[in-house]
Amino acid sequence: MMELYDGDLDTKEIFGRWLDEQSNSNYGAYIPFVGTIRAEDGIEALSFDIYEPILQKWFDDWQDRAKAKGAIVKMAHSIGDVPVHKSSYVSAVFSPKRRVALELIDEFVEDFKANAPIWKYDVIDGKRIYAEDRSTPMDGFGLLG
Amino acid sequence: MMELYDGDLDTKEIFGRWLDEQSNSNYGAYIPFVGTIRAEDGIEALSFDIYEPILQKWFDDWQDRAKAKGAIVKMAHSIGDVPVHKSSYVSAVFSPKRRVALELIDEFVEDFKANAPIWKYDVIDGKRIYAEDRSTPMDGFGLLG
Amino acid sequence: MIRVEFLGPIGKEPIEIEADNLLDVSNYLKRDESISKWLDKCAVALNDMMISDPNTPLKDGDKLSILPPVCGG
Amino acid sequence: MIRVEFLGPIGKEPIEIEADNLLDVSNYLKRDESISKWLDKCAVALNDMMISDPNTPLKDGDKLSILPPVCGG
Repeated sequence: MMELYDGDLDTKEIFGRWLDEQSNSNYGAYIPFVGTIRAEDGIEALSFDIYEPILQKWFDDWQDRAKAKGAIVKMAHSIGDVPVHKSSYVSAVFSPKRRVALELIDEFVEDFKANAPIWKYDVIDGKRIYAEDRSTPMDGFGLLG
Repeated sequence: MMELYDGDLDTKEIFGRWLDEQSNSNYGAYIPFVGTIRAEDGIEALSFDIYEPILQKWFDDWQDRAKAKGAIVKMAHSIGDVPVHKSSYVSAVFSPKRRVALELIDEFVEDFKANAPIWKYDVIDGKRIYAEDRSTPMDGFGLLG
Repeated sequence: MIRVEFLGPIGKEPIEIEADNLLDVSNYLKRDESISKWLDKCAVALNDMMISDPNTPLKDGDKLSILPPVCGG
Repeated sequence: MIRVEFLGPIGKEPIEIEADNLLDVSNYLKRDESISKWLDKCAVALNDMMISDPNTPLKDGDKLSILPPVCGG
């Protein structure tokens, strides 16, 4: 349900496989969100660290939240370097109904940005620089501060 | 930009082609919405009539609205019969930024449901029955009432 | 002459009528009960542009489209 | 002993310390400026569960993870 890959994602394969997996589940709405690395500030790639045990718990909690609304969520993310114009992140919602799907994909993606234990680095001239200015302290930060 | 097809949509082809078309456009977020026919109330298919001149104008207006936010929209829809568990509707937003994309796909899909000149019929025992109870009067209705 | 087209499930052939404004069209269409029952819920397009002003003027050769409640997707 | 792990960009090797509670851990970590500068912005997990209660008790063998600001996607 949660998929981690070394390097960039095969977005078409993921989209199609998730569609096929649910082809007889009678969901009326399928909304994937595809995140692609933008060329900006002279970067050649972004790079990602992931702490998988907590990401898995975060994702399992979301699967429970989705299930309570009759929906399911899916997620794929890259580990390590992803070049510009390639995709590092796909998440998706399947739901019987449109309104639930539209609200859930928004909440799921926003909470992912805020609370998934993933750290991003700019790759410039082969060097990995923590993207501190775009990073967000997780819920409950400062406990040891 | 707006694509109409006889019968059900080849969702994977559409997803992949739109992705490829924008592969160098430097959009960071791509959100498709895929609408699939649910098996319910004993229907074997849904069927659609479209009035293309006004749908094209509706879509062109949306393209302008998206452009003002640095984004683009795409849309594909079926004409005629689409069997249960097949897709009749794909729309999508590409945007540099996540927030714009998430808000735009919601507004775009909701306005589509309310104001795209498309009429839906249940197909039961080969007969086409107007889905009156799920249909919505368009903005400005009642002008001749 | 004004051409009036009935879209989607109304299932009527187009008609041509004399009319200077929407009130004339409304009065004409209300004579046919199989059409009049739709009118409360229908939107209207003039030459393929949606209109919302009941005082929109009509001229010879105009096309009016009658659009019943929609449900795409 | 409590094992403390520093995730992502903090770039420090794990350490093992004696501590009964988070205050002990905080006091210990603040001695190292290369760690203490992160603490205001870091969240904390105990045995891979996120915690938010500053009075959470610790016991021998526990693992604390220090999670700096995130940016997935």
